[in-house]
Amino acid sequence: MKRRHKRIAFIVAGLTGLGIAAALALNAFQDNLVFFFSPSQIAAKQAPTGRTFRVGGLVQEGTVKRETDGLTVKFSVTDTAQSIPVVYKGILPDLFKEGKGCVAQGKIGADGVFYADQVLAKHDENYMPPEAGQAIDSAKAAKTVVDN
Amino acid sequence: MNWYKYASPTNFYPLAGKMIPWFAIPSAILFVLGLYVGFFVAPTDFQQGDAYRIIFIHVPSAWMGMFLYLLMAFYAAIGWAFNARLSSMMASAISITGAMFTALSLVTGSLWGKPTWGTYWVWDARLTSTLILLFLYIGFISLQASIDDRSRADRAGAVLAIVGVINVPIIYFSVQWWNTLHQGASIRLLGKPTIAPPMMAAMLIILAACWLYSIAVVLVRLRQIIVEREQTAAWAAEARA
Amino acid sequence: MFRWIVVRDLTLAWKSRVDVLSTLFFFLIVVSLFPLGIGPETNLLRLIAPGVVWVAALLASMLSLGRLFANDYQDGTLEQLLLTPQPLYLVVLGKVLALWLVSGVPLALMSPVLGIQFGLSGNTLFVLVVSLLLGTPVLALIGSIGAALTLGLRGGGLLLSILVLPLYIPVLIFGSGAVDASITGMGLQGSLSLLGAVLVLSLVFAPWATSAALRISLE
Amino acid sequence: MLEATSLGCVRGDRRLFTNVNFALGPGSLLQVQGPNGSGKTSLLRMICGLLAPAEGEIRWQAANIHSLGEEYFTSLAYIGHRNGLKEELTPIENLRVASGLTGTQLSHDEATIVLGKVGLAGREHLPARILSEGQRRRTALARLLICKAPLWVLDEVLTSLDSSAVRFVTSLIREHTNKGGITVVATHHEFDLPADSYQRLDLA
Repeated sequence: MKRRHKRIAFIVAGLTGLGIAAALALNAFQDNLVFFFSPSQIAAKQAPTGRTFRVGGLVQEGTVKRETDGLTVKFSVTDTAQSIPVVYKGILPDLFKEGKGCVAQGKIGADGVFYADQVLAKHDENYMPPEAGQAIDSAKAAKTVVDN
Repeated sequence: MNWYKYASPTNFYPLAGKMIPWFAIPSAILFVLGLYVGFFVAPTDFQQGDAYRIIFIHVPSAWMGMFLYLLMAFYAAIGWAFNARLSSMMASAISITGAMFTALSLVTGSLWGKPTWGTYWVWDARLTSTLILLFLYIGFISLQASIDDRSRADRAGAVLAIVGVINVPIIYFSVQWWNTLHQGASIRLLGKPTIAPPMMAAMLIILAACWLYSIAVVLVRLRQIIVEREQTAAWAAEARA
Repeated sequence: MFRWIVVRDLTLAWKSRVDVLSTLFFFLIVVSLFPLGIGPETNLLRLIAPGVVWVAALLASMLSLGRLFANDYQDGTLEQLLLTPQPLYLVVLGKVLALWLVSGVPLALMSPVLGIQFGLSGNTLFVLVVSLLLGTPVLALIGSIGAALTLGLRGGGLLLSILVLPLYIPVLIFGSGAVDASITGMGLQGSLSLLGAVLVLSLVFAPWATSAALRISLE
Repeated sequence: MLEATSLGCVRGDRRLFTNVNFALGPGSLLQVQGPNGSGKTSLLRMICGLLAPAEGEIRWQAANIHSLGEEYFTSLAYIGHRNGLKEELTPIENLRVASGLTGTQLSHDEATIVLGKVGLAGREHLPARILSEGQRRRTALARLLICKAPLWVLDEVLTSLDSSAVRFVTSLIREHTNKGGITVVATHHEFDLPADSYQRLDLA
């Protein structure tokens, strides 16, 4: 083979390799290589049972209840389609609020409740002054009312 | 004016010396201005209160960590392909500043993570890949340090730097490809930024300050490297004296 | 010609089989230390098994890299290999293939024995072997870049680990992720696909980078 | 035809030589001489393409050797300071591997015959590690007998050889030159060759 032909063969082989790699990677992204699972995935039994994993989603509005000991908190995590009840004993991060994102790490009990040993707040990439934030929140609330 | 003249380290040395104050002074001014805007003009955030203000250091330093890696790999590659010594020296000079910014972004990130997320560190894709970036910088620096022959050190560093470039897009897109604890980008190439204008202004001013600072520091380090490597040349001995 | 490189390196590995075996013993010992240190908590052992086996595989692969070019460099045969009338890419690929055959493959085949110590089930043992068979060639390929860059340097072994271990992290994540997914009965297709993608990518790029590094180190 | 124009060599901070020129037609020999550290080995490695020249270029059949890539290596046989033998392998195995790597098959019997010619009869089944330095050198030189490369680059090949082996190697080189081959050799040994095909290069 001439050197030029060899070089072309190498380039073709290289591009084929890149194509295969891209196809494999895309295939993988449809699968669950994730930092946390969504409540829908848990409902579909795609999350591991009997061991620690993370669940992520929004803290469902109106579900956060503190026990009388002042430490234990119960709330639900939702991805709007499904939700899962979570029990957590400990200090919550400041940004933990109803309607905001959170990631809880723990195990699912036999009763279907997620017993968390760590709760992290996941905030979004929106940064704005409080007035603007309130305006958007109230707009959302108004929209929810209208939708209902 | 013949620009090629300045591709030679000997000729670049005095030019670099003249350029340094032109970057260092504006950098200092912009830092002060940016921090003032960031801490006194920009409003508190509707969710995070004042804790978000670390963004003004965190985001520019994270960007610099990634940009400087690409820049370092670019200069190293040019130095290797065209046997341009000044370009290779530039790569070595950039590496330390890049490593510093990457470390700074990791530290400020974990200081930010504690009050907002509730933890200093998680092994999500963004954080892990940024840590790998720091390791790549350290690998580049230690590889160059342990090779005595300068020309081999330059080219070996170039190979390593080019191999590591694959990590930069992974860091950048990790928050889109995987669900991570880390939030997405607030300032995107396409689409509206999701950050209020005064906050963005402070961030961009500090980013500009970081760029100018990097240029100034890299030039200082470049001059040191030039003197070190051109030891045999008479002019370098004079410059040192 | 490609065949000759593989045959040559396999013959040499056979002649110095003590070196080859010591890497495998290293793997065996490191993995066996964990159940001894942690105690007979079966659930805990099963939990850490993927990580432990994979980290040990990473370290064993890294140790085996010393043999890849260093001996050839010292006796001058590496120069001769650089002067053979075929692309250096293929020379490197042949040497890496031979290294993988004597280090990665036996390591993968040995892993079920170790997995049993950690109480892994039959299906998971199979996934462990598959993930190691997909992952160890990547370790050899990426490692060859580091081995070529640090050729003949003082403190080369330590430097090699600084250069190579960070680049091994994706393989560790996807490899142990696949085994982990199998233990918890989850889809392991994602991890294995990504491992495959990394393998193909490193097959394309690593020998090229290693060739460049060899030319630089031998100049 | 091997040509070099205004070659320069820099190693580390030191400039070893500048402006080295030569042109070697078929059937000629270039003897490179000079004190230790004058760049003899560097020049030979440049001719092999192992070392990129700091200045100037080397052309083989009018093409820059860098652009020829691995095709150039079909025309080249190099024996360096180090013998390029695997200590663990026997001379026969070493020779067969070396020829396999250049793309030619060498049978066990052919290898035995070649090793007999360089004076290793009876030793061809011992591992190279237990051979004497001279015998290892002879094994390395046996490579020249099995390759068809027109260009030989030999670095200090005559060291640690006894007088009969030196005679053998010099006759080998003369034969190669007579057949139209080109030889570049770094040595202080004088060769008995006609003046028109014998060039000397002194790297002072």
